[in-house]
Amino acid sequence: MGLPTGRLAVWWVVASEIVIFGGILGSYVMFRLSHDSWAEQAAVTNTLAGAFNTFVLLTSSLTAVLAHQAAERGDGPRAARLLHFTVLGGLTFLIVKAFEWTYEISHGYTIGSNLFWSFYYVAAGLHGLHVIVGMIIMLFVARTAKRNEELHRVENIGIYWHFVDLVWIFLFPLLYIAK
Amino acid sequence: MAEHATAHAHGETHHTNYVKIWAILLVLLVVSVVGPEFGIRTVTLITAFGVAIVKAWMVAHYFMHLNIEKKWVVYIMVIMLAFMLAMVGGISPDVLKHDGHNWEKLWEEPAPGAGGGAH
Amino acid sequence: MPYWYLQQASTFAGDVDNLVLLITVIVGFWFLAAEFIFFWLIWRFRARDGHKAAYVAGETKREKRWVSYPHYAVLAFDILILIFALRVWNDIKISAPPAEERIRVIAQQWAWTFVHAGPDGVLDTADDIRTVDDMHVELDKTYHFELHSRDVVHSFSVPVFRLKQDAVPGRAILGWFRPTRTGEFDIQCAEICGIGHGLMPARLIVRTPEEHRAWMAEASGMASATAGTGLVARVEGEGQ
Amino acid sequence: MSAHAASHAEHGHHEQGFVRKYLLSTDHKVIGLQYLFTGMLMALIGGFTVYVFRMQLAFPGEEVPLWGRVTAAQYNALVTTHGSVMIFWVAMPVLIAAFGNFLIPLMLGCDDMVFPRLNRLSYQLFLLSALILIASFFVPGGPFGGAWTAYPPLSADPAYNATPWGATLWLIAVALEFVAFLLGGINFITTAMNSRAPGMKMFDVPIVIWMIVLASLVFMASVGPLIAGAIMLLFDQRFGTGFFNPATGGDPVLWQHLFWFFGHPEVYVVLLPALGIVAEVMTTFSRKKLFAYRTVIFTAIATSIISFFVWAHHQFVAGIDPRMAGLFTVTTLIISVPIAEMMFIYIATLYGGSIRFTTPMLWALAFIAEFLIGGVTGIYLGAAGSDVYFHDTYFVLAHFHYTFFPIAFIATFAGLTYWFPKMFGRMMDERLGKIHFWGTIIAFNVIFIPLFLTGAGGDHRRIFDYSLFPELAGLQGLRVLATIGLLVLIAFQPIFIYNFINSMFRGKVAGANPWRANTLEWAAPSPPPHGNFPEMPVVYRGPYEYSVEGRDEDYWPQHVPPDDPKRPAEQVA
Repeated sequence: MGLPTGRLAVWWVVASEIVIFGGILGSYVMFRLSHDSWAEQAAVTNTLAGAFNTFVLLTSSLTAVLAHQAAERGDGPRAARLLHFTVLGGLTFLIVKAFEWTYEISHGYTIGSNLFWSFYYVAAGLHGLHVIVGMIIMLFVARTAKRNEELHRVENIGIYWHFVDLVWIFLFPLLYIAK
Repeated sequence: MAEHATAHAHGETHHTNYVKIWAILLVLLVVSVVGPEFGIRTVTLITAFGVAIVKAWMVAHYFMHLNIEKKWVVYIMVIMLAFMLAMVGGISPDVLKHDGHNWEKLWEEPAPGAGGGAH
Repeated sequence: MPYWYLQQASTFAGDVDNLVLLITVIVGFWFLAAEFIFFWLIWRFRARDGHKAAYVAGETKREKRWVSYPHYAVLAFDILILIFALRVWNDIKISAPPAEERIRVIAQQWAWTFVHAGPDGVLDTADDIRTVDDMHVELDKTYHFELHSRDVVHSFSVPVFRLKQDAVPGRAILGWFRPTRTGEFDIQCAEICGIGHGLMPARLIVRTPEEHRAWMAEASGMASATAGTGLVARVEGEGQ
Repeated sequence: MSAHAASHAEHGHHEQGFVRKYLLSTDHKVIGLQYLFTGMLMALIGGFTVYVFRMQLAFPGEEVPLWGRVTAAQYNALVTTHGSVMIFWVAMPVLIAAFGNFLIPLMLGCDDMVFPRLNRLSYQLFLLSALILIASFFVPGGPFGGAWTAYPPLSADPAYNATPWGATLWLIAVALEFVAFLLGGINFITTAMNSRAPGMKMFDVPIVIWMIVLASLVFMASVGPLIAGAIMLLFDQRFGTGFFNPATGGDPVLWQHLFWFFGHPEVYVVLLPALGIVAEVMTTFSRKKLFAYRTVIFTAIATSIISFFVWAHHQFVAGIDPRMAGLFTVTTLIISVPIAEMMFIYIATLYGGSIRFTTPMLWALAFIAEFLIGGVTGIYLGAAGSDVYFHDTYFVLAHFHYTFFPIAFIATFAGLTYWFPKMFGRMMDERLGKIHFWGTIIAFNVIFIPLFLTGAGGDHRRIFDYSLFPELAGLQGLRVLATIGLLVLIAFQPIFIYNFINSMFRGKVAGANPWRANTLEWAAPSPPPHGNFPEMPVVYRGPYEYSVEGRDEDYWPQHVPPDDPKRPAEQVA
């Protein structure tokens, strides 16, 4: 069908991830619209931390796409460098998340406090898991890219990373902004 | 020219200015954070979710290269989303609503556990 | 057919059975026709010496007729079944006649509690009669029932009424029935609800108005005696 | 295709040990057989559980040989295990994974899946999930007993289900199994899209491959919400959340929707590969071109799409809004149109054929005959008005066994007996095969026709002892009859197992193409070596060119060049 095999497979991964996140976010939206009181809970979340994390992920997406551009030009080492930046972005994201969660849990907003917090931790946790997986794969891809090998993988992991970014773009308003 | 072997099948080089896209995304991010500060429900919805959709579209379009990807890839993704919308549409009469024809939910809104009830 | 085995004891039991009969006639005909043609083809085109199979692609309109016409017929009969099925469904679950009396059914692991309106015919008054595992109703009286569950999903199933409705915790679900036959019938739980799912039978007792009044008089006297016992008291606390 | 050359070089030159060759292999054929044997072993577990609880139903309270007295908790656990095992660990691995892995590269004319190591990972995850499920039998509280649908709050709270560990392990096993099949599905789809032999166009792909790929797509698009739901249920069970608990504002009906949004398409996930197998077998042994090949594919696609919009017919009386139930009745009856058309096409394929009653053909024909019963009884349940009565009775049970048994067993036997020569290079014994066929088919009908009647008579499902229901005492004779049918059915299975194992080592040696069939797998030697084809085949025509006019041979393999019409397939291989 005219697509390189690796990229084709990544698109199918993305397709199956869409329905997984669709299931959990769809459930969240339905509950959210039927529980007005969740607005008060959502007010507790730190919008600035969420916004900063959005910024971090958007920036890491930029480096991922620039890495792809470099790979297309055949510049493996540059692609690897940019991928490392992307991993750094993922790491920053996770660290900010860790601080947020520590703060919230220490103030008693745990996963069992209320359904809003259950969704908050489960949805963001599932997303965080995808960030971690993406980072690990990206380190492998960067290692081969550095040697100018398997450069098509740079694009494939990029597509996955952008998808993770996309999920966060929706999680951010759903969990942080709507109050 | 070797890199073109790994580039897209159609061999078209694209000149999207990624940094510009990124800058626009950041502006949109600021809009989505500032918008809800006015406290007007409609403005909040548009700035939070309308802008999120625009951001998502931009990331998918330019960063994931759906603009130059095979069209059917876009269709697959749209179909997956459409299935999810259909699912939510089929579920919401039961889950989203508090009562319906011949049934109602009995639970009271649990008292907001400010500070959490877990201790 | 259900009525080979089970009496019809509610106004809509006959409608359900008629729908079943209609479906049986329609799909039965098509099923037998399909199986007959199928076995005839198998017999007719069995391998014989000197016979070579024909080359039929089935791509031309003329050939496709053989499958497209029957499938238009399937569509047409589907619509016919649909009309009757939705009418029966509407009668049972959507539009109920006005209630003459209300009854509350509370399911829990693994018993049924029935709150009858009592002599005054109004629920949630002092003379309500609570019974465990038997439901007492009057012949030819339209009841609206209110279904609750205290723990897991149960299902209130009265085969002679052809009635079934899941009891979902956290929801009150309304339904109706109008008994048309006196006697004692069985009520089952139709949704797996834990270890005692099979041990959750209840009895439905339909009486004539006079007998029903006599039962109420007797039960009202007993109600004060049983009010303090464990199960009823527990349900009492949560019933509303 | 450079990956192909690389894998050749990698595997060609050294002898592998048993573990490397059979347990850690990345060869699609070995992985396919791993799935097959795992599925068959799980079928023994599923079969044993049904034996125990059917015995309990026929002779309540008596000691069941090999088990003992059945308690209510055990009964629920046995029913749950039977349902989950037969669907998730037998039908899915055998129909999709075993046949998919074995057939896709062979029938597409390539040397392996595009991601062999992903394929191996998929099997290992699947094996792990099976082991976790089996482990749940030995934890405190015993295995999960809340039915394969696992409705919360029963499944969410140990206070209700009394199986604190069993419920969690069951859930983890099912979720892992889903992930395994997602990985496998991505591999299948990608392989079918990118690795076809030169010359093989979209409409030259055999129906069974189309069906497996479509099934993988349906699975992929439907399972996501349930994976999300399983995560939520897991947190409900173990981490104190209340997604499905009304006391905290959750909703048990949400799980039912998420489950059936997957659960109904799942029926088609296993049905489509079964239909594909039947198409291959029927065309080969009636020496006929498949009637309206493209229409089969279009009806399969239509069925797949509609299957996403019918799920709530499992919940008509589950407390959903009754007006929505009306809507879902309409969609449910509509889905009968493409499926009926497909059945008509299969029947029409026989017209003008020259039918050979080999064992695989008998199974394939039996599939159509029996599946029709399952199909038409579905109308009673899809029509909301009659489902009020039939819901959760034995009528439902008999209906879906008339669909699932043909899918998971009849079609599987058709496929196994048909591709056995390709898998092991030897023929199965025809006489034993036919004895096994008639014993199984007759016994199968003896089991389930009585259960239609007990269902119509008011027997509800999952009740471990009917002696508490005096009205239902008259149905005991039918229950005993069904159990006798089951015992007969089980008694006939050792014949198959003996035939299978014996033929593996002592069967008549089969050539490359014993059935004189057209598709590419028959161009490879039997059994195919690592890399499948000595020389990669090129495709010249569609897969069902049987009895083409003007040719001596009544078959015309896909890879035989048109300029040499008389060359039989054996010489190529």
